[in-house]
Amino acid sequence: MSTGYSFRFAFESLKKDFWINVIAALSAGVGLFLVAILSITFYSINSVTKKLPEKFTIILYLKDNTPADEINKLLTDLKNNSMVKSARLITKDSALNELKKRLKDSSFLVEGLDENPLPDSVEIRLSSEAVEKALLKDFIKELRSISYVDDVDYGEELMESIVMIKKTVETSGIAFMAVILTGIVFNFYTTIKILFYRRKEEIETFKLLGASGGFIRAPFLIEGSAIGIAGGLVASFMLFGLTQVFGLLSQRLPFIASLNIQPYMLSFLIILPLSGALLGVAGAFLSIGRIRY
Amino acid sequence: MSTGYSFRFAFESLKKDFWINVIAALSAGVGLFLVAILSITFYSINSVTKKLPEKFTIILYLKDNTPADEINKLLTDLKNNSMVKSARLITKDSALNELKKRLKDSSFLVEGLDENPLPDSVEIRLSSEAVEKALLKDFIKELRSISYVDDVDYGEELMESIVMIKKTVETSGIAFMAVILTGIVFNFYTTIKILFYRRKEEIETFKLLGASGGFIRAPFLIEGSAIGIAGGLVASFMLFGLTQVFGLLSQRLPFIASLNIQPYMLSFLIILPLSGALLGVAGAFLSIGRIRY
Amino acid sequence: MIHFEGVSKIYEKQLALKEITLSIEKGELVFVTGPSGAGKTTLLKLIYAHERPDKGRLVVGDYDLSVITQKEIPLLRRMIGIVFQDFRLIDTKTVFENVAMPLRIRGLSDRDLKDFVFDSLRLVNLRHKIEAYPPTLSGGEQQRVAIARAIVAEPQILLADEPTGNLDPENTKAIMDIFKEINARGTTVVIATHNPDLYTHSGRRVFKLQEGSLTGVEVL
Amino acid sequence: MIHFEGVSKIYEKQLALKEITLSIEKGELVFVTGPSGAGKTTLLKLIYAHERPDKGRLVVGDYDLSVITQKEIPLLRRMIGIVFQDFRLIDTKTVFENVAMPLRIRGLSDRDLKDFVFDSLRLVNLRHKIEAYPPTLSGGEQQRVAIARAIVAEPQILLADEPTGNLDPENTKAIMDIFKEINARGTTVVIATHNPDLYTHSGRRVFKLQEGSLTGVEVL
Ligand SMILES: Nc1ncnc2c1ncn2[C@@H]1O[C@H](COP(=O)(O)OP(=O)(O)OP(=O)(O)O)[C@@H](O)[C@H]1O
Ligand SMILES: Nc1ncnc2c1ncn2[C@@H]1O[C@H](COP(=O)(O)OP(=O)(O)OP(=O)(O)O)[C@@H](O)[C@H]1O
Ligand SMILES: [Mg+2]
Ligand SMILES: [Mg+2]
Repeated sequence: MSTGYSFRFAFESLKKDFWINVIAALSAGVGLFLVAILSITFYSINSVTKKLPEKFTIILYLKDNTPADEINKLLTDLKNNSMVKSARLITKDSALNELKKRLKDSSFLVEGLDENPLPDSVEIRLSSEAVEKALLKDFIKELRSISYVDDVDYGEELMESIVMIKKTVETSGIAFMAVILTGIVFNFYTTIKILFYRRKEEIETFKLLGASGGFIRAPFLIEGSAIGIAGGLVASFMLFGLTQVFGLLSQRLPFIASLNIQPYMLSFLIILPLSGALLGVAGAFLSIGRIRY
Repeated sequence: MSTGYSFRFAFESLKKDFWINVIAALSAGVGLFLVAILSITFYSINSVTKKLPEKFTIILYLKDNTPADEINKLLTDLKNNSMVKSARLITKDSALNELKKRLKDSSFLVEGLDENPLPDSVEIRLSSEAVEKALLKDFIKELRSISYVDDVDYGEELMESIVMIKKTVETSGIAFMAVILTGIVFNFYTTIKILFYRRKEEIETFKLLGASGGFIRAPFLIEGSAIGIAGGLVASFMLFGLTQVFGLLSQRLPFIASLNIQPYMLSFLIILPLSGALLGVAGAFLSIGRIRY
Repeated sequence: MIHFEGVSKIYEKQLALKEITLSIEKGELVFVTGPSGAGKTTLLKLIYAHERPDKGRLVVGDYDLSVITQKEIPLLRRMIGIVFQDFRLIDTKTVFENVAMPLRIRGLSDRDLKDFVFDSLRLVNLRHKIEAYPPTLSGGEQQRVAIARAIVAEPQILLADEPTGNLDPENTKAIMDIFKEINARGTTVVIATHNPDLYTHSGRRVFKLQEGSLTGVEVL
Repeated sequence: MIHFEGVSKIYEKQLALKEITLSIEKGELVFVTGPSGAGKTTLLKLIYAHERPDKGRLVVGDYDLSVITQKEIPLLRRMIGIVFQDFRLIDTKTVFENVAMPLRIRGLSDRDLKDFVFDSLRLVNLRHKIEAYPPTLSGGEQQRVAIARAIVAEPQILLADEPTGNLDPENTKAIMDIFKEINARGTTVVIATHNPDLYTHSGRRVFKLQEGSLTGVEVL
């Protein structure tokens, strides 16, 4: 079987029905583009929520007159704990300074105090893995049981909402992706099915002339992959357009800078046409089905 | 032309290629479903952000010893301003009480004060229409120019982010909708194009036998609308499934209750099959094209 | 009924008909003959407005085909029954539905068209294949379905393009008898063929084509 | 070369061939005849494994068609050239490409197949239509392309189903001469037809079918 001929055959037939193929490629392109921006969105949201727990802080209020070496031991223990990202001692003096700063114009309120009424405290930042609610509860219980810890402040509400956001993003993100992907697969299937319907008669004739399965399939697979690659390029192009739009927008709206695609652009320029080609070949293969003589 | 025959013709041909039609309907269904959840999401986000400005507050700090009737006049003026939703006087006494509450355990700090150091203030809540940034700036300038107003505190940052969120949601929402809709139109087009390719020969023969355009088109339009209606029902079904999932989730995650679809379900059950039918008829019409003898 | 006046037809570079002038009267039965590629099918295609003349004037019934509008073409075609050389049956419809199609196009209801369809299929000896689909028919059977469809609506003009190419001598004779009877009832019949058995000793006019030119008209 | 032993073929309820027993030797040229619907095409379809026998044993060359595997069918078909009753040309390919197809399937390159294609088209008098697409050809021209395609690969067996149904007497004679010459070079030729002109005075064996039964074998 001459491969050169298969290619020529495929490209002739691509040319013959040029517009239907353009539509097929555009359709595939839109699909791939959707998958791309969805995965980018999903990825960014995920990496944003991943960082949230780091911002989640537990404050240990220590009892007055806790010995310095006990405090040091506590800090080392905490730093060795895998859940903890950082632990920092805030002395009563720096706490007072902070309060003064926070009161701003009203700082005269505390100006006149003789003695610092605030306790020493330890600020603990959690690492991103520590989101598991049950684990966290245990950890806090443990902290509370330390004899010289007076009180633990850990923003229960904030933690709950973080857990919720993560779960919501994950669940609905996966559901959404699944729906869109289903749509794209259907779309590819129907698109390639057109190629098939257009050539049903021809395939039948090829079989009667003694053509092997490979001879019959080859031009279809080439055609499918060409459409897929074109679709991938369309998607890349749309993505590039989107980055430009985002670039313009983000100057006026620094808010959306988090959805920056530019750094991934090159990989998408490779990945999109490649997965387009794969989808195209798979779709062509499926739509031809088994060749029975 | 006998309409009964057109219907019979359409349904025979739907039956003849049952699976390709099922796929077409599913494909259309996924598309319509996506549009549906997108518009719901868009709508909910929009209605959430619409309410945001109400929560945006301007505080006017009044100079000491402002006469009571001046204050009253200011309040009436403000209440008559269309941008203002409510204006409330906070006397220096209630301000102090609030501060005490806010300091909680540290309230002893202000306990010992002889004289209340805080000024009277007016809390202004803006109505939702007042988001226009330039207008707001003017408004604040105006407030500042009042002689007995000491200072204006209006959370510039908060306002900026509200404006940004709104713009981002609007821009990216519309862009996303446009992309998805394009995809759906392409999908419908390719789907119906299959019907067309399958029957190209038949149509040619009908023309040669003297059939009018209407006679040729009718079964196609019926077939297209049947597929569209089926797709709409599929979409409704998926949407219903989604509400069930949300119902289950929202028990554990009160967070997502804002995306509640249940109340709109009935209208979707009518709108989706209807727009499916319209899309189907339009797609069929487009894919047949002009009938030239 | 059918008047060609200096009609030429050129496909891209291929000259298919050259300055054809001929008249076929209402109620006539005529033959068009000539070797493969002479232009027989093209001549018929011009009559039912599948192709438009590039030169000359062509009148069919009340229609001048050089100036016919899109709206008139279906009306013209409804007065013509056609046996296509390649049959053009609808593969996805039964034999009954194929033959019923011209009547449906004319707006007849199921009840009204039934008897016409049965009669027509009985004439071509295929009453028993009523439920079959065209791809399951033999070549000659398909040709006979095409003939049944062409005559079912009792057209004013019958055009038959090589209508017996796939038929054995016996069936050929039967079909020719049908054409003669339809003609006797007033239908103008034009048969394109290269089977001399059909027209020799027929006593009808035979138009001879050769490479697109009309080379002679004889009564054989 | 081709051996039928009590072969029957039933399509759903239609009995198409009934207990056919016949042998065609290597290098023979034979005719199959019978009225429309007698089973001629079915008999040929069995030979190239388009249909499988429901009963009996059928051997073509080295292949026993009752037990032939999916992998062997393309190989069987590559030893057979077929003129289909409905031509089965590929509308989207030029005449050249249509005729070249059997050679491409056998793996020949552009350079190698060119001369074969030209020769074959010259034989059927269509060298000038090399760039045309089948839908722009006349019925007889299409049939001749189908014949050119069937003979281009010099098959061991040539099956021709009503190969002259759309041809005028002159072209018919030319085609029959080609078949005879190919046969003289060693190809086994089976021609299904209901045109008695082809087989009378041919001096070849004629198998007569009637409603699926073999009613006689004569040398005419
Ligand atoms: N796929 C099929 N399904 C059902 N019946 C069929 C099928 N193919 C052929 N037949 C029937 O089998 C019988 C024999 O058909 P076949 O095509 O072999 O006839 P034939 O001798 O070639 O006739 P013709 O000269 O008209 O071409 C016919 O009655 C036909 O209707
Ligand atoms: N659509 C077309 N485009 C280009 N050339 C065409 C077209 N249709 C027919 N021809 C050419 O015009 C010539 C006349 O064709 P036509 O079909 O009228 O011949 P015919 O007399 O019917 O032949 P046959 O007996 O073989 O059917 C042929 O050479 C054919 O190739
Ligand atoms: Mg012709
Ligand atoms: Mg046959």
